[in-house]
Amino acid sequence: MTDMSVQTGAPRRTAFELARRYALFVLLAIMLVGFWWAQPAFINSANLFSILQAVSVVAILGVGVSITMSAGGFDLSVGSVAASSVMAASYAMVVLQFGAGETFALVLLMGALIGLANGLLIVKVGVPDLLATLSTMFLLAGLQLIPTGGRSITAGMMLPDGSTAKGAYDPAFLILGRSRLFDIVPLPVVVMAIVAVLAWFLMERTRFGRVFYAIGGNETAAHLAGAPTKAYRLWAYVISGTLASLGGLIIASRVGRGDVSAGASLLLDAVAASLIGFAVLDKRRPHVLGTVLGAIFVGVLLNGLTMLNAPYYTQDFVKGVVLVGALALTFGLGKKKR
Amino acid sequence: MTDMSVQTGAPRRTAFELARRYALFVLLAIMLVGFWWAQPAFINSANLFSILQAVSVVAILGVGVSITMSAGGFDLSVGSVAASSVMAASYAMVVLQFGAGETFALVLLMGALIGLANGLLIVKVGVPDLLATLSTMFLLAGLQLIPTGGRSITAGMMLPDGSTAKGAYDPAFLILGRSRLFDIVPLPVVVMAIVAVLAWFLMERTRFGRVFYAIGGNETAAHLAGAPTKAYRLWAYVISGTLASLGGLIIASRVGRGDVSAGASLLLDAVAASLIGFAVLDKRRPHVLGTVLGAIFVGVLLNGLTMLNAPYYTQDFVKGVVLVGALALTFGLGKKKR
Amino acid sequence: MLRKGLLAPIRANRPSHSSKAIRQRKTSTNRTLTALSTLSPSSAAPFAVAVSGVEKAFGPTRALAGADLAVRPGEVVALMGANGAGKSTLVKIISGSLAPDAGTITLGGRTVSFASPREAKAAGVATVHQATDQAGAGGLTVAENLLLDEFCGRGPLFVSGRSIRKRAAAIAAALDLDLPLDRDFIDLRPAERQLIAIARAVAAKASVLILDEPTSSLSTAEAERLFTIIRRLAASGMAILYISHRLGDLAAIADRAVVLRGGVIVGEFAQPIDFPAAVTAMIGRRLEAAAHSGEASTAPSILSIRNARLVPGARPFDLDLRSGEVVAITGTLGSGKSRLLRVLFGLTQLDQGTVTLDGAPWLSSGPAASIAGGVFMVAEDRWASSLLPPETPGASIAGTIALPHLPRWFPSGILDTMRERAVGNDAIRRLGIKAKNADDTLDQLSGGNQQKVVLARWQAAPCRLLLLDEPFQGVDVGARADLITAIRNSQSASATLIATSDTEEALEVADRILVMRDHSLFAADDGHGSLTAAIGSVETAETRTQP
Amino acid sequence: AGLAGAPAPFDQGGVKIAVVSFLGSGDWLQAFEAGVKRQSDALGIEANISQARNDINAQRELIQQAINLGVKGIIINNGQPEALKDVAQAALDAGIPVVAYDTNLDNPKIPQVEQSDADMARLVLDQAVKDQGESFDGGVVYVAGFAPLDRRYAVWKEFGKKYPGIKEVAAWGVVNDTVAASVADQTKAVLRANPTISVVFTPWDEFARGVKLAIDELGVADKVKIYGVDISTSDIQAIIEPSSPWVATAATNPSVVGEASVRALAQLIAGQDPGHSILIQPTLVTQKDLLDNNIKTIEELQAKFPAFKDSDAAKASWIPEPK
Ligand SMILES: Nc1ncnc2c1ncn2[C@@H]1O[C@H](COP(=O)(O)OP(=O)(O)OP(=O)(O)O)[C@@H](O)[C@H]1O
Ligand SMILES: Nc1ncnc2c1ncn2[C@@H]1O[C@H](COP(=O)(O)OP(=O)(O)OP(=O)(O)O)[C@@H](O)[C@H]1O
Ligand SMILES: [Mg+2]
Ligand SMILES: [Mg+2]
Repeated sequence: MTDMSVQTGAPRRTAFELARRYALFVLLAIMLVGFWWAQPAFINSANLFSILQAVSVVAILGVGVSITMSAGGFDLSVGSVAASSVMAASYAMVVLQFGAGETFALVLLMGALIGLANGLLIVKVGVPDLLATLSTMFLLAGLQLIPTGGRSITAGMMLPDGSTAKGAYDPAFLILGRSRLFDIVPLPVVVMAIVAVLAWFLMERTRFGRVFYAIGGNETAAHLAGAPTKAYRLWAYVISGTLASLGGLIIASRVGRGDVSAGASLLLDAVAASLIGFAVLDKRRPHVLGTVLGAIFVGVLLNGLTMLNAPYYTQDFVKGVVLVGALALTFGLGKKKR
Repeated sequence: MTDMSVQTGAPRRTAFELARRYALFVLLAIMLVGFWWAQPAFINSANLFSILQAVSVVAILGVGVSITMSAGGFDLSVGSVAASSVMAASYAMVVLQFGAGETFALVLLMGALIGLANGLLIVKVGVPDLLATLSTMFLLAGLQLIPTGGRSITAGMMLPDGSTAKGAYDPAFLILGRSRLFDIVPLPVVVMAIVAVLAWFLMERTRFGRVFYAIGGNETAAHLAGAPTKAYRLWAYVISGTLASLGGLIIASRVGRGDVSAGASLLLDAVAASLIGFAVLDKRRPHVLGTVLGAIFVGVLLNGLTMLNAPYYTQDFVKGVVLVGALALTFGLGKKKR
Repeated sequence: MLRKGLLAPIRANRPSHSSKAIRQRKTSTNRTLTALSTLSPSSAAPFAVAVSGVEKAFGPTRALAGADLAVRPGEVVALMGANGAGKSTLVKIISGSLAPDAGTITLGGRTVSFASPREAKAAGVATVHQATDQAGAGGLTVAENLLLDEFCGRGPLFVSGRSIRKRAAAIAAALDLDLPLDRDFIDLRPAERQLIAIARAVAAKASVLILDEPTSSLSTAEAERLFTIIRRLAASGMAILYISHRLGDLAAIADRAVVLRGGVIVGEFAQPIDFPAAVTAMIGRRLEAAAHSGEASTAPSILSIRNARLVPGARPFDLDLRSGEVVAITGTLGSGKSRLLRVLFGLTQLDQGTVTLDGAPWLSSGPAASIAGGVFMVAEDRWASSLLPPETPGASIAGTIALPHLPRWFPSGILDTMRERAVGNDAIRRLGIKAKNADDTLDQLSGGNQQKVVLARWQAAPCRLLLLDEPFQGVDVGARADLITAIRNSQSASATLIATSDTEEALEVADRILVMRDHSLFAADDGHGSLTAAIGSVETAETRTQP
Repeated sequence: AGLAGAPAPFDQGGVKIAVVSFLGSGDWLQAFEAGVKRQSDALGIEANISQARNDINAQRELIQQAINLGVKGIIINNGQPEALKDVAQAALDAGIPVVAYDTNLDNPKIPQVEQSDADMARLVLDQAVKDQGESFDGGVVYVAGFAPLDRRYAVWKEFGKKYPGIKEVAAWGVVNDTVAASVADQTKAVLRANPTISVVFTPWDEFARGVKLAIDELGVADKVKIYGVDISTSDIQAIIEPSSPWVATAATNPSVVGEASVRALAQLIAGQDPGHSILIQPTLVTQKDLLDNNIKTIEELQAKFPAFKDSDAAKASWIPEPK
């Protein structure tokens, strides 16, 4: 069997393939330089960290979304889990007078449990992923408002029963959203980095990640190869729910009050980040690095445009145009022939 | 080959299977009776038509979504296509002083072209469906605001160049949204019915429909069987875009102005409708009848809850609970054992 | 019908078109069609289909390097070649789903160039592709799948459930197929999928019919039925190109055999076809008879099944597997072979009875438990059971092999891709998998090579009981012999249970052969029988199922 | 349970009205609805409260539904005239009186309750001129398409014309799930790019919170001041924080708006004329006021600013005070 075909050792990459792999990096670099040129204040480190801070929540939620996507699912509930977590954290401190630590634990637990509920609905009851998480989304959007009768939660608020809330945001809780490491790096950015590195390691460097992807690729095959597929899919949702509630904690600790929202735009931004991630490194699949880069990409764009005083409505448009451009570049370049 | 397997002529149905098939119908009936009992005004025909009118736009968009889903895609841009159509229709009449007919043609054409652009991005450039339509979504969200500088469009509005718009909504245009057939059936309901019947016929009674489903089931197989799969997928997006712009026209003719906020939640509602449709008749796939029924299901629920004076946040919650219940019932009952 | 052993001279019971002996050619780069036609001077009719100088490269891999081939109307041509020789690539080019890099295709004398399968279909080329996962679309019923070509082509515009059922039933009846018309295609077993693919191609009423390993999961009876149809179609003037690694199939129907190797035609064999020579041309060496004792084993029993009933109402049976033994189960389609294997692997339960493994009761809760307990299974449908989409991490040869062994190889959880690659490269070398390296994804491999990877996966770790369901689907005769030797050598301390619908294959690989019928096992020999006895037993079993 | 001495149908009790809001959530709406409930309870009215959640089409449906329900009167809270005129007319045709808050339905039969967004903006911007002088670099947070914001923004533009020294250096804004956080991110970028900005006008308290967050994070509270609109308990807390950049806000009391709307509708139902225009006067609240009076919540504000607590609008002798 030596005469079979001509073999070359390492895969040679054509220029097209290279361009496809790094298209988003190059675009990002162009954007950075362009904004710098147009507005020198753009490039100072404080602003760059502001950008990272601004995208941290979306990136964290996006990582969760991309993990569920890897396992062949889709978590539509991340936005409302994050929104509910903001309310839950506020409620815990302002109404129940919990401390920062307890609030943290409680909210993360809540996120994990919601993820578990999603997962059970999907793997045990057999509801399709999109459908199950969509229901959860609606359910949470309403549920989070019931304890306070639709009011947002702040210290001294009136409760539905007419009494006044006695608690307040624990100052220790606000550290997460408002302080900086070494006086430079905002803590949310540190959290995002930790989440990203851990998730990347899990998904790309451990056998668990391999199994997540295998399940997403062909669940039957993964099952026959001995993977406990149901447990993995459950875990994917638990991770996603926990990350979403972590995102909610960051929002709460930054804003310092429990604001009412359904989380729809958080969901879309998180999904956008993980979808843009498909194009990063030409992987054509969800992955952690791509998701984080996708979130940063959009963040840089929005920050730069705001600095250049572009009206808010052009921002969405430019976001769309740049997305289409980046995608056309990544996916269109040197496409495989039939 | 005679002993291959035991065949029965017509498939026999167990009680579980029957329950699964008609679970949503039964739930709907229970809801109708329950609301009737709690609030007799609920059941009068004017209110029932109000419900149908309220869901007509979501149902039309949902049909588009379900057709793209049948063909293995997903159209995230329907909401923003509808919203842009509201703006475009208003702009055409108020600023460009077009008549009702021209406006109609223009907006439907616009919808079809956006669908075409989506389709080309997907089948020609090779961008994943979700990604392409998400970009379009962002792009349109910004684009629709640019001609008027982010303002809503009303007769006599100031244009960005300082002049005043001379046109106004054509009264003929408003007929679509505001008049009734035989003084009973609101025209949007008629339009919804026509769209539903045509789409149902296309998808269930012509070979085109079967090819759409085949492509969704296994694109390679359909391609090998001789289907021009790319053309079909393109058409799915064109249909979806056109239907979305039709939905936008109905909204425009109802609200009589180009409102920036119109249609914000349409996407999620349309997706919800077609996902709930999965459970109808136990098809476990997107289908037209199910989508329309899904939209009506949610419409009845919301109308009834409003009549019973439930606070808005309990509405979302109840929507979520009923969804989860309906799904658990449909998918959980008599599940297939491995 | 009687099917002989692999190396026995095989002759079809039909008049031969040519009395010429073997003609072997080393290369065909400048071979012309006229030269080809000299092979069969008796028929001067124009070719129904002819390709010449066809080339196709996938990156650095040259799948076809100037292949020439021609089939006359009414002729059945067998296309032979080792795994990865380029057969399927040629099929895909003729059927319009791949574009050639060079070369011409003529159909009835007219040069054609198909831009899509649609055009090829319209021009009268019907194809059964090798991959059964592309035989139909899930979400549609069997009836709808039978009519898929009509839907996708120019069938009647309006359809209804009733009309579909009626027309589909007609198609199935024409081929004497008994298919569950209302079942979702996704729930079908590979054999049924294959039957649907065949039915669709035959119903297309084409002038050229290409069958790429159509019988790989069919049993002898179904294959025989297919041959009858093929003969009838050929008699009606259809040109048929038939690809198979089952030499018995080829012997039964081929008028002529063409051997492809390294992307070029290296040999042509007219009637009577000398298969041993063809195989030598195909794999580049002589094939030795696989030697195995067939003697009763006295080794300790590994698996014993007592009073087992697979499904309610079936006759209970016993089964013992001894260490080092290779036992084959054969039987018709749907007789329950796969079911037995699935039971042992923990995917379904016995209706009644006990299973003991190494003396302890064996009741697996699922694949994870089975694998941990040393019971491995190669499932029958590699596309559904083993292949991952190419963009998935772990879709490479190395990753595919490693997947079930990850917990054992990497107990800490951290992957060591070097180790995976080493195992992958070892498999490539050992099984002669035609691939650049262990990083190649499986979609780039030919069907037989994919199957070898799937087999290699379960040889990568020691086991107690190896369950192989149709393990040699699409694997060429040379590789099959290598694989069997490998199984015999490496599995000396374990038992192997093979479910195969191919009797020839069973005879070749097994120490013992059992026949499954109506979900019950019948011993083809009672511990001291010979292979001949086995054949006899198989045959009586088969005749008994077809009264 | 009728109301003794009240005109029909209130003497019988069991009057049902519908309150259809354009908004979907937020503290303003909550307070408005609380006011509606209080006054309704006092009058023995059963109020069916629904929200269109920023969807004008849904608002039409809800009004239509109220007509179907056969209520005795409808309060329309915000919304777009073009979308609502014909359904409002349909309600009148069905004999159901309508009161509109903050949306000009241009119908002599429909009394208008107004809080005058323009007055609010003017109040607070006058304060800005008083504090910062007639020339400064200003920024404004604004998103078009929300009627009250449009009206408040128009006043800002007016001020720009009136005082040539006041320049709009930048305008930004976004409305999404996390308005405060997102506006904070934008504001940081804007303030970095335009360090000369000393005044930010925020026509919505949600925006003000975002800007405050950004100013705090950048540590420029001594240089940039916020002039806002609206007030709530959490707004008060934000204003009275030590060295808070948010120095003044103008607002009406949403509860009072709700109460006055119900009173006006009750008069219509009873066949009386509340007048065509019912105006609720806004109040200017400065940081100094709050600190000096030690006000920490909206309730304390009401106690200490009687003008904020109540309005004489649409009162009648037979209408009891809300409890
Ligand atoms: N999509 C692809 N990308 C890369 N290489 C490919 C692709 N398809 C086929 N090849 C390569 O082309 C060669 C010929 O493959 P082909 O499928 O034609 O073989 P075959 O003769 O049908 O073999 P088998 O008997 O195993 O089915 C193989 O080396 C295979 O690896
Ligand atoms: N997915 C399925 N759904 C329903 N019935 C099935 C399914 N798979 C197998 N069966 C039934 O179980 C019986 C045994 O099938 P099994 O696959 O074990 O047979 P087999 O001997 O392996 O046949 P094959 O040659 O087709 O692989 C058949 O009667 C078949 O109809
Ligand atoms: Mg092949
Ligand atoms: Mg089988």
